[in-house]
Amino acid sequence: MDKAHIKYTLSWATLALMIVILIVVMTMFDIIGPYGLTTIVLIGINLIAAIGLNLIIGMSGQFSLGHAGFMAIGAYATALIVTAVPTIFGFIMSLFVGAMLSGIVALIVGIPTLRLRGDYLAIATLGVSEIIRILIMNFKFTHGPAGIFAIPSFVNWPLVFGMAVLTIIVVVNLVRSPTGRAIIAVRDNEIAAESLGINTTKYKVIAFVLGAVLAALAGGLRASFIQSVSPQDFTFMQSITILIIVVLGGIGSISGTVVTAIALGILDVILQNFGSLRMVIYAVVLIVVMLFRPQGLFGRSEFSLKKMLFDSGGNHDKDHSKGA
Amino acid sequence: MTKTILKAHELRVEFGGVTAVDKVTIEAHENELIGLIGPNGAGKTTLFNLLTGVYKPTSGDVFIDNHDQLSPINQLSPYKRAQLGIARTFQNIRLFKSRTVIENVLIAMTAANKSYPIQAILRTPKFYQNEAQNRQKAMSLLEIFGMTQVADELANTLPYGQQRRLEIVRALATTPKILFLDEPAAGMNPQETAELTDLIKQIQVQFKMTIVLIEHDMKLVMAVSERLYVLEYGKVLATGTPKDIQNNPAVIKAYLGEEG
Amino acid sequence: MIIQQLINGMILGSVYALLALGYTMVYGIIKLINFAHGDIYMLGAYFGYFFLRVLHLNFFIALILSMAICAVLGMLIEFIAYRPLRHSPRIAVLISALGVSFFLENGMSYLFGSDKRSFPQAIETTQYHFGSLQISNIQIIIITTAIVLMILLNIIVKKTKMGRAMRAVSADEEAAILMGINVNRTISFTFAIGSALAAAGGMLIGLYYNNIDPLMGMTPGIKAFVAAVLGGIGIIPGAALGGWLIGILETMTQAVGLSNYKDAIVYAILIVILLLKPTGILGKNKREKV
Amino acid sequence: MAETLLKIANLSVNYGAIKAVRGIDFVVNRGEIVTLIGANGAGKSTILRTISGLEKVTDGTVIFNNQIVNHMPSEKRVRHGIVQVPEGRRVFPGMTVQENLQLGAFTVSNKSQNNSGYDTVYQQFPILKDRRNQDAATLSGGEQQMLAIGRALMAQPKMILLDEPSMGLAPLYIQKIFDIIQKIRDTGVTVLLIEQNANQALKIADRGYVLEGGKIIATGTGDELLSSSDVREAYLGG
Amino acid sequence: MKKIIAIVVAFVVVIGGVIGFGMMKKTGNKTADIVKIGGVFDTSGNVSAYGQAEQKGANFAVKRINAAGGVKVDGKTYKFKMVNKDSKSDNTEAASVTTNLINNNQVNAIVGPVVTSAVQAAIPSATKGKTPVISPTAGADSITVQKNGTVQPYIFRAQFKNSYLGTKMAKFATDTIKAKNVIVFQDNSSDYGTGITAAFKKAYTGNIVETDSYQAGDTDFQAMLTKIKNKKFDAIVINGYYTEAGAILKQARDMGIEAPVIGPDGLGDPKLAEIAGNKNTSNVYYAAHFSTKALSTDAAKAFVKSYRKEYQQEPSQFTALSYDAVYMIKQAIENEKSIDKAKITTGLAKIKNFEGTTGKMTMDKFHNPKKSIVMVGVQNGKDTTATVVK
Repeated sequence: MDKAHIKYTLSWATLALMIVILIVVMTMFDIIGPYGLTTIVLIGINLIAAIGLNLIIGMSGQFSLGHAGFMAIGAYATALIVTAVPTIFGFIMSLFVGAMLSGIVALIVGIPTLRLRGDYLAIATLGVSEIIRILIMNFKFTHGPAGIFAIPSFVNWPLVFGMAVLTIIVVVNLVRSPTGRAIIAVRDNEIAAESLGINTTKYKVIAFVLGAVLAALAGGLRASFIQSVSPQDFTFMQSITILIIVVLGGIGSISGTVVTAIALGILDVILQNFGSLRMVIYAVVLIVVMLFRPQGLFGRSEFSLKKMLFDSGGNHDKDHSKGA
Repeated sequence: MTKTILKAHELRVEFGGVTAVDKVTIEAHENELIGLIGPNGAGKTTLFNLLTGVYKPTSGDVFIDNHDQLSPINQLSPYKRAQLGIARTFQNIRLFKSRTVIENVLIAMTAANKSYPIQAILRTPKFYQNEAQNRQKAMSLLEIFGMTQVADELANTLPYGQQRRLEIVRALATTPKILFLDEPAAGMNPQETAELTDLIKQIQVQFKMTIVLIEHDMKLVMAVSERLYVLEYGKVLATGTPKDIQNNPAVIKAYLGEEG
Repeated sequence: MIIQQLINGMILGSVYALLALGYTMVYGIIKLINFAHGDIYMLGAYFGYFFLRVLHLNFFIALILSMAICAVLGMLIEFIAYRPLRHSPRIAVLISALGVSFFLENGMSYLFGSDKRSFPQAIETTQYHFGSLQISNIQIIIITTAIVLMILLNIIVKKTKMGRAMRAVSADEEAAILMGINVNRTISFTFAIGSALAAAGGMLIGLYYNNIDPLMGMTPGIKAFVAAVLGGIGIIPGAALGGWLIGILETMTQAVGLSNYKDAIVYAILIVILLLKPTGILGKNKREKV
Repeated sequence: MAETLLKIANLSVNYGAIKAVRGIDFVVNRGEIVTLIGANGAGKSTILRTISGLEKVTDGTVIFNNQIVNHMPSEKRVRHGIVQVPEGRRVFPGMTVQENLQLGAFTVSNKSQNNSGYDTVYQQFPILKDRRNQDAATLSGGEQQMLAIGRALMAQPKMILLDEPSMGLAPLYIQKIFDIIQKIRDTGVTVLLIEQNANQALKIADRGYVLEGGKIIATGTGDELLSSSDVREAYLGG
Repeated sequence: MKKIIAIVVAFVVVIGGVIGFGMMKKTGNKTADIVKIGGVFDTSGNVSAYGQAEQKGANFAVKRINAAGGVKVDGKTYKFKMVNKDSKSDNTEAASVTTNLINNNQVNAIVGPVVTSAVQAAIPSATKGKTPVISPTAGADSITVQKNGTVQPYIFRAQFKNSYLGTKMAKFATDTIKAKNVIVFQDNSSDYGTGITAAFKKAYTGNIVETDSYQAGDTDFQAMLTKIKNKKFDAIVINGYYTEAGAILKQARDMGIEAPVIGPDGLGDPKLAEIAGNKNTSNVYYAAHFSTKALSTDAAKAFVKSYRKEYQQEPSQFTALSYDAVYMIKQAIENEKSIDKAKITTGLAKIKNFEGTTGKMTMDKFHNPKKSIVMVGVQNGKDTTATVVK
C-alpha cells in the first residue's frame, strides 16, 4: 500500500468520522431527536438495499424488478431467528443466515434467468419476488399476512451507519477490482467481454447474488429496527422505491445512490405532511427530474475526494459542501 | 513444416434458409498473416463469428491447436475459445466505453489472472501487489502501441483511429495464439491506415502470432498478407499470395464486376 | 364445470387482453413499458362514470366518448413525459412512466377520494342458461366488445395508412422515415389507439364489476403487462393470446383449489415459459449483429 | 441544358469521433445517373444518408431543387422528391409485398396517381405482382431488392438514391438491377447510385465520382473513369 | 492542502454553530391550551380508501369537540387539534410517522394506524415515546398483548378484536341463520381476513364446505363462485372488506347464488350496497358497531345526523370508529383530569360504559373495548334488522 492510498483512505475515514461527530453533537443538543435518528436509520437501510440494486442494474446492467423479494428473505430470517434467540449473537447470526439464504435463492434463480434480456429479465425477477411474497403470506411459520412483530431490536443509528459505510466500502472495492471490472465489461459490451475470455454468466450471477445479499441485509436491519415484518412490506412497490433511488441517482453511480437515498429520505419526511397530495408531488418530482436529468443526478460519475482534495486547479463541478 | 494453429473443415451455416457460409475449409499456420477478402456480403464476418464461437455452425468443424494437438472446439462458447487463444476485434468497434483505456486492457487480462474478490474487498497488500503488476503489464503493452499518454482517458473519448488501435491492444492482452481482425482500417483516413499497416506487421513480428485479417482496403491487405482467401457467396473463391490474387480474373470479376 | 370455468377465464382474459394490446403496441414502437397504461384504464372508467352518472348518456356513446378522451390523454402523456426522453436511456423513460402512473393514481385519489365508486348500471344484467352453463348479457358484451375491438384494431393496423405506418416504425424506424412517415405522429397515434382500448377495458370492467377506484389499474396493469410479455411483447396477436392465457390460468388455479397461490402459479408458469422461449410464446429471437 | 437538381457544397459529416465525409462538392443534374464509387468506409453511404436527412450536416450545404434542405426533416424530403433505397434493402419483412409498396406511396395522397404507381411498378417488376400477397421476408435477396426499388418508386420521386443495390446478389440479379436503374432514369427520374461494383456502375452512369477516405479523389464521365487507373487503385490497392 | 484546511475549518465552524444553536435553544415550551392528537392514516396507497375515511372521522370528531367548547379540565378549557400525517399504506412509514408525531409534534395521543401490520410497526415507537395509540380498526388479537402475556401498555383499539368477531359470527350463523354448511371466503392479504376466519373456524360447530382466498384489489370472483355454486351450503361467510365483498355479492347474486351472506364489520359501509347493487344486497348480515338504521346509542344518532348534515353522505364503520377513538381520548382526559400522556393512557385503560357511536363500551384489561355485536340484516340494500349476539 503506497502513500497515496493511505492518504486517500484516511480522507474518506475522516469524512465518515466528521459525519458521525456531527450527528452525535446534534443529538446531544436535541437538534436531531428520535425522529431524526429514525429517519437516518431508514435512509441507511434504503441505501444498503439501493447499493445492492445498483450493483445489479448499474454495474452489471441486468434489469431486476425483484429486489423486494430478497429484502423479504432477509427480513423474515431476522424476524424468526431473533424472536427465537433474542440476543445480539442471534441477531448477527440472523443477518448472516438471511444473507446466505437470499444469496442461495438468487443463485438458483439467477443462473437460468440471467440469460434473459432486458425487460424479459425484469418481468421474471418481478415474478420471483411476487412468488416469494406469496409463499411467505401462506406459510404457517411466517405467520401469514399478519407477519411477525415484537421482534427484539438490536438496530440503532451507529450500527446502520457502520453497515452502510461497510457496504459502500465492499461494493466500491469490489467494483474497483478485476472482478468488478469484468462485471462492468459485461455490462458495457457483453459480446466483446466474452471474446476476451470472460465468462459473462458468472459475472452476472456474482453481481446478482451480491445484490441480493445486500437486499437481505437491508431487510434484516429493517425487520429488527421496525420490530415487525409483514408480507405487505415487500410488494412490487418496495422494489420500485429502491429502483427509483438507483435511477434518480444515476445508474452505476454509488455516490448518486448515496445522495439520492438521503435526498428522497428527507423528501419523504417533508411529504408526510401533505396527506393524499403526497404521492402527487412525489410523482411530479420523479417526472421532472427525469425530464431534466435523464441520466440521473450523477450519471455514471462518482464523487471523488481524491480529485476534490488533492487535485489543485481543475474545476470539478461535482463538489458538494457538506455540513448543516 | 509450420504448425497448423487453426483449421475449419467444411464449415457451413444457414440463417433462415440462406446459406451465409458454405462449406468453407481454411487453415492458418503458426505466425502466418492471412487476409480474408471478398465483396460485401460474401460471408467474411460470418466466418469470423463461426470461428470465434459467436455463431454455431450448421455443419462442419473448427479445430484449434491445444498443446500441439488440433482439438475440436465446435461446442465451446466464445469465452472458452478465447481462453484457448482466440482473440478478435470487431467491425463495429466494441470497446468498454465507460472505462478508461488502461481498464479496457486490464479487463482483457481478467481471464488469465486468478482473481480473489476477498482480497479486493479487504484491500490486502497482496491485492495492491497484483494490481500493480497487472497495471504494469498493461502499461507496457500500451507503450508498445504508443498509447501510454491516453491510458487514463475514457475509451469513447479517443479519436477513431486510436479506438481501433485500442481494440487490437485489448485483444493482444489476452495473450492469444491467433488474432482475428475484422476490418481494422474501416473509417480510417489514409494516414491512419498507413500507420495501421505498420502496426499489424509489428504485431506479427513482435508477438509471433497468427493473424487473420478481414479488410476492404486492398492497399493494406496486399501489403501485409502472406496468403489470402477470397470469399464470394459464402464460398472460397480463390486462395494464394497477394500477387496471385490480384491477377486472378475470377477475383477481379468479383470485385469490379463483369468487364465487357 | 370446466367449460364454465373456461368461459370465466375468457372473460377475465378479454380485459387483460384489451390492456395488453396497449402495452404491446407501445412497446413495439418505442420499447417502453408504459406503466401508466393501467391508469388510463382507470381514467377510462372514471370518464365513463361521469358520462353515465352525470350526463346520463347511452352506454355505447359514453364508451366511445371515453375512448376518445383517453386517446387524447394518451397522446398528451406521450408528448409531455416520454417524447423529450426519446433518446435517453430507456430506464429514464420507465421511471417517467412510473411517475405518470403515480400522478394519475394519486391525483385522482386526491381529487375524488380513493374510495370505491359504484359504476352506473347502464345495462340491466340478465342471465342466460345453456344447460348447466350460464352467461350474462354483460359477459357477452365484454367478450364481444373485446373481440370487436381487436378485429377493429387488426383492421386499423393492417388496412389503414396509419396502421401500416405504425407497423413500419415498429419494424424499422429508419426505413419508415425513408418512406416519408412522420415518426412522432405515428407514435402519438399508437398511444391514442392503445389508450382508447384501455379506456374501453376500464368501462367494460366498470360495468361488469360495478365498482371503480383510482387504484383499479394497478393490478390489472401489471397482469396485462405480464400477459403481453408472455405472448411476446411487441406482437399484437401475442398480447391477445397472453391475456386470455393468464385469464384462464388464474381461473383454473382457483378452480382446482389453489386460490391462495393464484398469482404465484401464474408467475411461475410465466418464468418457465420465458426460460423455454425467452421472447415469449409468439416472440422471434433476434440475434445481435456482430 | 443540364439543370442542376442536387448540389452538394463543401459537405462535411462527422459522427462521434469519425470524420466520415470531409468537405466534398458535387452536383447531380436532372435526368442523370451519377455514381459514387469507392471502397468500404470511403463515406459513400454517409453522403446518401445526409442527403436523406438521416445524418446531420456538420458543415456545408445540401441544395435540392434550388432549396437548401440542410434542416428539413427526413420525411419532408421524401415529399419533396428525395427517395432513398437504403443499403441492405430494409424491406418490412413482416408485411406483404403489396403493403410494402403501399408504404412506399405513403406521401402520395392522390388515388389515381397511386394506382398508376402500382401499374408502373408491377409492369417493371412482374415478379412482385405475382408475389404481392406474400410476406416480404419470404422473397429472395434479388426480389427484395426489386421490392425496395419498387417501393421507392411508389413515392413518385424526382430523385432516387440507391445504396449498394447489387450487394450480396447473385450475378443474374445484378444485371437485372442495373437494367432497371437505366429504365428508371429513362422515365425521367434522376439517379444517384452508390456501388462497390464499380465497373457495372460506371458503365451505366453518365458521370461518376471516386471517393477515398471521405474525399473525392477523381471525377469524370463513366467511360473516363472506367479507363482510368484511379478506380482500380482505390479498390484493389493497385 | 488549502482545500483540506478549508474543509477542516468549515467543519469546526459547523460543529460550533450546532453547539451554539443547541445552547441557545430552550426546551420548547408547549402550547398549554391545546390537546394535540396525532393522526396516522394511510391517505395514499392501497388502503387509502379506509385511511381517508378514518381521517375524516377523526377530523370530524375534533371539529365537534371544539364546537362544543373543547374539553374542560380543572376549570381550564383545552381545544383539540388533529395533526394528520400520511403513512402511505406502508408499515415502515407508519413507524416513522408515529415517531415523528410523538417527538417532533409532541402529540398527547395518537389515533391510527388503520391496519394491523401498521399498528405492529408503530408499537415500538409508541412504547419508546410513552404515548397512547388508539387504532380505530386494527383487529388482530395480538396487537394489544405483549409476548409475555401482559398488556401492551400504550396500544388501544376501538375495533372488536378478530377472534371476538369470528366467534360471534359463528354463533350467529348457527343460532340465527341455522346454517349447518357454510362456505368461507377470506381476504388473505390482510390479517383481518385470515384472523377472523381462524376464529370462525374454531368456534363454528357446523360443517365448513370450502374455504377460498382472494387478495385485496381482486375484482373477478367468477372462478371461486362457479366452483362452489353446485355445492350444498346454507350460507357464505365473507371475511374481508366491503370493497371485495361487494363485488363477490354482486357476482354471486348474478350467478343465482341466493344464500345468506355473513360478514364482519368490514362489510359495514354504505358502499357495499352501491357496489353490489341494492337488489343484490339482500339476505346479507354483517357485524356492526353501529348501523344507520338500527342505531344503538344516542351518540350514534347524533353522530349520523350531524355527519349527514356536514358531508351529505352516510358515515361508514371506519369513520365511526375513528370518530369514537377521538372521543375516547376526550373521555380519558375528562376522567383523569389531565392532558398528560401518561394520564390519558391510564384513562383509556379505565374507560367504562363509554357511550360511543359504535356502542356502549368498557375497556377490558387487554385494551379491547367490550361492546356488544349487532348483526345487522340488510334487505334491498337497506339495514332492516338488528340482532344482538350475546
